[in-house]
Amino acid sequence: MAKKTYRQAINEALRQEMARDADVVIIGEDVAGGQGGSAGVLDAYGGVMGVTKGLVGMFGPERVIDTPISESAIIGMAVGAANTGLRPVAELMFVDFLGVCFDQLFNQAAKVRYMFGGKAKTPMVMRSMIGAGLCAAAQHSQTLHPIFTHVPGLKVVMPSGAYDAKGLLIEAIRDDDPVIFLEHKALYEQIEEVPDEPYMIPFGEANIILDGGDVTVVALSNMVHVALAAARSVAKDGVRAEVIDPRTTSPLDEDTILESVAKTGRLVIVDESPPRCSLAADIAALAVTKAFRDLKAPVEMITAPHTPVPFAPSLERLYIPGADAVTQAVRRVLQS
Amino acid sequence: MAKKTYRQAINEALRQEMARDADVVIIGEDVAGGQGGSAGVLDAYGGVMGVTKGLVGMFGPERVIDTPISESAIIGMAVGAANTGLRPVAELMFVDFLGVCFDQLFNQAAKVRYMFGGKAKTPMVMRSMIGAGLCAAAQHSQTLHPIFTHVPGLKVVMPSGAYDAKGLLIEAIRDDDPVIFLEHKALYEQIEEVPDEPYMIPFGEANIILDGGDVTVVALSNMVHVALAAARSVAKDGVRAEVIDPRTTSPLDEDTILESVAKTGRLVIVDESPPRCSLAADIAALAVTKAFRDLKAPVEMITAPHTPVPFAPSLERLYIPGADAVTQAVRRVLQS
Amino acid sequence: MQLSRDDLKEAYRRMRTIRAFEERVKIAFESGQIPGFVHLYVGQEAAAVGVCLHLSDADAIGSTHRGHGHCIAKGCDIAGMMLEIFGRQGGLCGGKGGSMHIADLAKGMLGANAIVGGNPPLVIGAALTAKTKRTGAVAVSFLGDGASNQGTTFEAMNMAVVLKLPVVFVIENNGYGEGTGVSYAVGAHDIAARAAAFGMPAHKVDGTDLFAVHEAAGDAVRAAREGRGPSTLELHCPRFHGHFLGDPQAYRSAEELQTVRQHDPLSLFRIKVTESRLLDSHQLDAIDAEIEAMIDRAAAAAASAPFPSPSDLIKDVYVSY
Amino acid sequence: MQLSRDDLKEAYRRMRTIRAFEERVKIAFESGQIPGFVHLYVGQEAAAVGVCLHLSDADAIGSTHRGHGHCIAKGCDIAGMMLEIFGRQGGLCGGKGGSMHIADLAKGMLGANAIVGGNPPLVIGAALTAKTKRTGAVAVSFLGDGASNQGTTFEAMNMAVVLKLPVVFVIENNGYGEGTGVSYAVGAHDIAARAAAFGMPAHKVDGTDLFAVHEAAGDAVRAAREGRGPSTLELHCPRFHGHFLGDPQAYRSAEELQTVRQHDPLSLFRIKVTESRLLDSHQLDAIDAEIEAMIDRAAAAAASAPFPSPSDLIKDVYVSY
Ligand SMILES: Cc1ncc(C[n+]2csc(CCOP(=O)(O)OP(=O)(O)O)c2C)c(N)n1
Ligand SMILES: Cc1ncc(C[n+]2csc(CCOP(=O)(O)OP(=O)(O)O)c2C)c(N)n1
Ligand SMILES: [Mg+2]
Ligand SMILES: [Mg+2]
Repeated sequence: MAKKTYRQAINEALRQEMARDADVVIIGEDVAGGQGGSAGVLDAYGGVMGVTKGLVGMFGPERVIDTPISESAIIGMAVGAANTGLRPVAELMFVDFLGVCFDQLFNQAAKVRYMFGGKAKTPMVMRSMIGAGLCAAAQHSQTLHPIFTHVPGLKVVMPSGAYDAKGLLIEAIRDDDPVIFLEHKALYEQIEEVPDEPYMIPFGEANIILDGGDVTVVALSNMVHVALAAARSVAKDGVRAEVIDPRTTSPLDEDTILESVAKTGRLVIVDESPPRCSLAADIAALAVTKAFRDLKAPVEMITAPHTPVPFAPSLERLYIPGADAVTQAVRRVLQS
Repeated sequence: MAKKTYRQAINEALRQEMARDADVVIIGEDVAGGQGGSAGVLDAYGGVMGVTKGLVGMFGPERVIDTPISESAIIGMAVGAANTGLRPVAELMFVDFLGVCFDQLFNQAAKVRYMFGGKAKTPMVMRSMIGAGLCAAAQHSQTLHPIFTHVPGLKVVMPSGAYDAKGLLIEAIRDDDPVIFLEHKALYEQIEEVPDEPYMIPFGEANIILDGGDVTVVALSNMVHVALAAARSVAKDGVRAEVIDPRTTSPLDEDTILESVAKTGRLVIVDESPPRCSLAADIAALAVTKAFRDLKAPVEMITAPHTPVPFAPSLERLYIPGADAVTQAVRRVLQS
Repeated sequence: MQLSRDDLKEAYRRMRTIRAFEERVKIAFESGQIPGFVHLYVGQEAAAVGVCLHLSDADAIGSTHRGHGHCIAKGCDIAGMMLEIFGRQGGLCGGKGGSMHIADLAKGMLGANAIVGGNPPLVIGAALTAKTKRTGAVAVSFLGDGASNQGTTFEAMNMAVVLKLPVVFVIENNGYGEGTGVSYAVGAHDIAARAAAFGMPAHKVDGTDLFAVHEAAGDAVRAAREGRGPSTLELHCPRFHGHFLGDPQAYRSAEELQTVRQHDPLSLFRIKVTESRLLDSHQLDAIDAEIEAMIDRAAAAAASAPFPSPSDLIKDVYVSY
Repeated sequence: MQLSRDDLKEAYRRMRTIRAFEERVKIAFESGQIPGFVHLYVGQEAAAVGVCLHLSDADAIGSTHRGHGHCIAKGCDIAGMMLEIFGRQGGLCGGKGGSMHIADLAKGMLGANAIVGGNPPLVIGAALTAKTKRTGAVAVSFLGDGASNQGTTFEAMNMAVVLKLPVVFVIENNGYGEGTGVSYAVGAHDIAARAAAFGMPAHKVDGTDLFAVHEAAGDAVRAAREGRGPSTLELHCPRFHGHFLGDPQAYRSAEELQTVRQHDPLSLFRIKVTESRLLDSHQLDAIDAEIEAMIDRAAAAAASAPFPSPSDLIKDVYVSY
């Protein structure tokens, strides 16, 4: 087993699945790069973050398909291709671009199976990049996972590290439903042990990253690392936090969260999106509807504020939920 | 004071505001109707539900602007016009069409003020039609208010009756921020006393429709009527439900809800959208984060299921939260 | 491409089926048997049929809110369609889709679509499958003049040209998008020329003339099948009825409505084939009678079929969850 | 429209300011002083300036991720821009927008826009304001060749024609959208013709030639102002640098990069005005020096300005909430 970055893990999952199944194709802007360029080479980008680098060389431009800047056509094409026999992996470069292609996801991909009485399936993956941290400002730093999670018919995956990224992406590609696979842009350099061979991580199974009996901390994607930092910090005071990474928000592993809350009676949720109708609210609602008698203290939601993402680093740092805020929330629920 | 339908109340608000302020224009598909038709008449539709009927005759086609079927251009044009001195009321015929114009709302309208450091404003209203009940199936029956509510920078209004519709729409038109005004298609024939003169209902002020000390029931838009039916039904058993209609989801009148929960200790939320990352979850989260000590029972969320909206009337009836389900939830929280 | 006598009978059979189906749907809707919104295809029969005669089940089509005609032309089961529109068990989509969402993927019918401009991106996806798997199949996007102004349509056209996909865009110009005339909504007043500017052959054809449609579609489908990329057909074929059932059509003059009826694709077809003695009236009348009976049976069966059962509500959201 | 000597000086001043600004931004970015993404406008100066010379503060423009040039051409404050790009207090947007979201509505600069194809719908809105209020103002949408494939752009073009809005679409064809060539991404290989098919005049112009741009833009702006509706200009103006700062440009050949430098709009301008003796080198050199000093001051001020204060985080989401 070798150490690999999150980027490499995703690349490897794509490579192995494309080698295994000729129906897997990649569609997106500059997923190869260089089409129509004067240098006459492809793979000039391999995705704007280099995630699909090398794949066009292995599988050719008919399977690593560069497109014009037309996201509705990109995503819709993936949906229609999935309905008719391919297993496309479409890339929405930044999740913030959702607004120019949302119909093809929420009214088409998510609904065809139900509307057609179970007679269609849409085995596609939409990979996209989420999150703040690179000062990319309001239109390139959102997470938007609550919007996807709200939509029945979509599955939503948010890997927090390289190991999960590979296993969840292979699962996503082999899954017969439309899967939104959200990669956090601050995680591409994250390194973990990642097996060379293909493996799958089932959806709806949370990862208990840290065992603990005093307080339950639920976090996804990059926030898992914030939660862990907070857990380490309170550990110095002898507080044992249980850190749970649901890994997928739809389906959500309610049982693992509820079992933990049954044990700890205390729940802190860390979520990078703004708070209203958010995943943090969703999990808080889960607790108060299904684990009310277990709760010993108010649930705490540590989220971004109800604002767009600011550009200036001094503000962006404040926007992103931080370990200090989580630490304080943990202390509050313990004192309560 | 005369009795007017929800449709008439909205029409009257538009008419009075257009008469008062020459900067108010209406933009949308068939908001007049008949442009380019062989009959050579306008006002052939007055909106697909007749809500804008008569306005083109009063204000002319330069202020009641029919458009091609190009929602991104419609909404974006309203945003740009609002940034430069008009107060447009754009119509998205069904809220389900959000997917083809979402960018102009969530990345442009909602964010310009913040991104530009407070140096721009976007005094526009997007009117749209929500909800199930007419067997319009999966792509014409959604509510989607949780998506709007999630987005910082938008205000979201959901009138439950004719009186509120007029007052909230006038407020929306005079408001300097982008307002999403959601009309429930099952309510257009709803009748209430509506004053002839213009009046405004401020955002973020809930309406306590029914006073009661036993249980708090929060509902919006068409669900208010479902909640009231349930309240009447439990009243027979001597249960006094407090029915709260927040009227706007963003801003949300947290205080009124929290005060009621402080009094009743019991909370039932009725919401027509699917449950995940929904407004029901949002309000449940509000209770468990800010009123935990007041709660005496688990919060109950009565929502649509995590499915698209089915076509068949037998299924659509089951999809929409009903008074029976709310009644049972009220009983459960009282027994708990 | 010549049409044999059998082809002609088949063409007429499909057109007549559409007509009879729609007329029955109208009656059923007006008597309260059909819930929701219904958009009739009457007047446009030659468009769907003229195109679909070139297609097999392996080829895909994408359709619109006005989709009954496309379904029938593509071979969807009539009884299943009627059940679906009535919202009953046994409907092509189990009663969960309704008029605006009929689909039958086994027949290559990718679905009606209630989002104007919703299908072109999906249809180029079907074309991508054909191209990638080298199946020789083609994909056809049926859309309206109104839909031709939707950004998704333009994107799909450009994408199809860039990737040289085997696709045909069939724009049925019936004069209106709801109550707005095409002469207002299409700034350039020329839909075909706009499509051509995206880099593909594009032709205007009389969409009420089965023969003209068939010939033009033959060329376009052949080009797609042979790897020569996409094309567009703009078919002129006014609708007889309102936008949806219940539309009073205040935007159309009495004269226009009269003229429209003079271009009835079925009458025009009947005159052509009988005058040229390719088919005789008896043959056509026999087809009419046969279809009438079939539609009767379908409507009666639909009216008495059970509604979906409560357990269907939460079924088939996902393959697995 | 003739350019007076003063006009020429002004044109040069703006182009030179853009060039100097961008070169300074590049240095600052590479030394780590500027966070986020930065897209340089170098090579395209004549486009923004040639168009904006026709505009006053009452006219509106919409811009893109590559927006510094448009801001400067439209008269935005240089110090405020630099502060903004550095993410500092006193920036045009208080440090909350950054390079991809600079705006100054008082100058008619509606904002850079980080969504490709995001501005055309907004810009037709500004044009609608002008038309409705009869202000005589025009609105200009600057966009790239890549953005010309976005559905929002097509919709805005059609809408502008339908409503006869006073708008000019200026498509800066710099050869690439990120690492994808326009010859691949635009199926028809002809952006102007595609725009023309929407029903408006559309012309291709050498975007490195200030005089050519100025003349073509003059016609288009005049038509808009006089109520004759929209037009499109496709300006050819290759970018000197990569898509964003840090782009190794593997997709461009060494030859191409060399040729591009031979079409430097500033050098071309200098040669033309000096050879024709409209201006002399000393005058131009003096402008260069003056601008260099101004940029020095702006960059130094930006580098030492305070960052926004924590309380700014939650300010200005709404006018009232
Ligand atoms: C995105 C979207 N916008 C608007 C509508 C409402 N709508 C339904 S059909 C229609 C008119 C469509 O016109 P056209 O494409 O010409 O098709 P036709 O009805 O004439 O067959 C409109 C506006 C919709 N369903 N989807
Ligand atoms: C909707 C959307 N899609 C993709 C991107 C990513 N992106 C940013 S700039 C760019 C290329 C734009 O090309 P062009 O319009 O030619 O402008 P240029 O960069 O050449 O100035 C892309 C793909 C984006 N910002 N927004
Ligand atoms: Mg039409
Ligand atoms: Mg470009």
